[in-house]
Amino acid sequence: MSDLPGLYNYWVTVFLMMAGFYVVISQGNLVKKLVGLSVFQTSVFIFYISMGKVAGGHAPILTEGVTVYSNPLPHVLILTAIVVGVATTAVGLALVVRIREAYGSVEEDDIQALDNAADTEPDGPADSAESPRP
Amino acid sequence: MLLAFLMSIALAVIRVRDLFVVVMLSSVYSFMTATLFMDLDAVDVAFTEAAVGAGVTGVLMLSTLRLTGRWERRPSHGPLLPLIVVSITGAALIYGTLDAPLLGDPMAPVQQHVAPRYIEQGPVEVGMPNMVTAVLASYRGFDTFGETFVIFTAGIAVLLLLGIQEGPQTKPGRTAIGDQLVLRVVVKMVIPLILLYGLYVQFHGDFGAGGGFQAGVIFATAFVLYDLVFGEGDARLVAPPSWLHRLGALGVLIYGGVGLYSLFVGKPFLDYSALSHDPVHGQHFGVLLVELGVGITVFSIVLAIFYALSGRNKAT
Amino acid sequence: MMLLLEILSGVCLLAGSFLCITGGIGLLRLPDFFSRVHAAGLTETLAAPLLLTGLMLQMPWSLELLKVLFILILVMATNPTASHAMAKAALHAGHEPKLGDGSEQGETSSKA
Amino acid sequence: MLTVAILAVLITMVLALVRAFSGRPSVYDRLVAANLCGTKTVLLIALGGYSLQWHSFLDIALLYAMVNFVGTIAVMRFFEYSDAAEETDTGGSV
Repeated sequence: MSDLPGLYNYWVTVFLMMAGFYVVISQGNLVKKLVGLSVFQTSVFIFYISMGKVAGGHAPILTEGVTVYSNPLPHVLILTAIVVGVATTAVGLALVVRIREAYGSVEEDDIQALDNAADTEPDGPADSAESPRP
Repeated sequence: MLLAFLMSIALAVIRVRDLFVVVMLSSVYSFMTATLFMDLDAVDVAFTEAAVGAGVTGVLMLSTLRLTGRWERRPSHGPLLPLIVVSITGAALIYGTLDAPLLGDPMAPVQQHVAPRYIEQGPVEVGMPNMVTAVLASYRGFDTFGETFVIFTAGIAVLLLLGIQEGPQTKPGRTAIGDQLVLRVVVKMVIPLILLYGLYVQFHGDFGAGGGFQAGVIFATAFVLYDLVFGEGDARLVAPPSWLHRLGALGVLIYGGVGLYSLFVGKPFLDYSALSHDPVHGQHFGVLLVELGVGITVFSIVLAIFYALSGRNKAT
Repeated sequence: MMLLLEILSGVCLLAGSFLCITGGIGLLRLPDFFSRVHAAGLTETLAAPLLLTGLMLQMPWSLELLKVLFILILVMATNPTASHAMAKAALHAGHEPKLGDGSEQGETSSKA
Repeated sequence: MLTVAILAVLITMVLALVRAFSGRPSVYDRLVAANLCGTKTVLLIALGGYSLQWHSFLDIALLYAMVNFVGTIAVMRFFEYSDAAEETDTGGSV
């Protein structure tokens, strides 16, 4: 499938990127935002890797009888980016856990409402007893 | 075909509100991505994506969900405004791609600049068949050092945020899943295989796909599996958190120490030719050490993050 | 000899493909969770080794062959375990298997 | 023959994905479907890699088989946790 020439790979990348972006800006749940962020991240990875592809090329591992290799540089960048990505995601998750403990919710709206309430009355917010969706 | 799968999974991720399902779908998604990477010749990247995206990220997200709750509320505002923003951005980006080089074009600007040197000289200068490892550890050793450090910092940040839980917090084997005899036996059988495979990946990285990043993640996966099935207490006895923190620092130290050694000998920082009389031999040795450092760091940091997330009790 | 190998591998691959699709259809069409697990788990456990054996019969003798063997063993060990554990977990979580008492009762899979 | 097998695997993946998306009636169905999808990916890589001459595809397939197992176990374990949690503190704010 990668033998077809064209730009469709980039278009799919853009689609995925926008899907992740949409999740990040439209959804209120912080964990879901992180999932959206990782979808976004993955689209960037796909973009880099598609740029490094050479038609008819082989994986950049020296093999006998192969002269055309794909570009190893994007691979290196993305390889480290993936692992760094998981580390940063973990930091995000830790922040979410702390937010959950401090505010009792991981929904953006609740957090904002609690912040506003805290601004008006300094006693601090009461428990935001939002019953979970069944 | 794969791209269609990817798109549909992305759509489903947007729609579904059960966050558990979202995480499951995203791990299927990352399997697909990894297959796509295989198809685009990026063997090492596929390796990393499979180990990280499907394994570790999923497990970390699940242990967060355990703490934060499973259901997402319906967003309070309508989807129209974000949709407009997204479509405008997407249209702009697609317009931008129209000038981009075609997929697989060997004359594209990306292929012209540095890559040919790596491809032609890499195997000669560094002396290992896997160019990705050569570029990763030798030519771009500084970058990789920085990235190892980022991982280390991220681990420290998570530990600062969540606190260090010393010792077992829960009784071993309290989950119902741990009572399943078949599962316990098979897991006991599989874990040595995973560890062995991790070692293979670590030291075979010069010749085939693999390297320190992947091996560290695979090692951590084995311990995570042990923890999942046998309960938190048991895994913590095998790999105590305090050791992990020291190991994480040790990995970075090994990497930095290699660089400093070459500095002492009178060569530039991280110039592995200093390690031996024969430059190629020295390169080989240096890459091996550096990958070892990276592997140790990644393993211990990933496992420490997992402990920190999973050991925390649910807030009331 | 080569012809024999070809035929054998072809048979393995075809049987594997058949089982594979059967499992997929079963997963989609069967009425309750436990029968779906059985469809997925059983066919998968036979289809994967068949396909891999077919592949092994085609490959030249090398280290790669041993790796396929390794995958085969791993798949055969983990797959039934995962199915078993899933079924047990579902039972634990309160899913009741739909017992056949002659009449077609309860929901059928609405997905066509 | 390999092509037939690859096509069969792809079709099965589509079927499994449909089940995973519809996800009726329970999450366990999705879990089975996701597991099936993972195994099919292993097969796809093994078969496709051989026919397309990818480099060191078997390492990847092996890794997939392991990670798939771990992922399934993880999801199951956390399902269990969440059920237990919902039983004990249903009144808590989640």
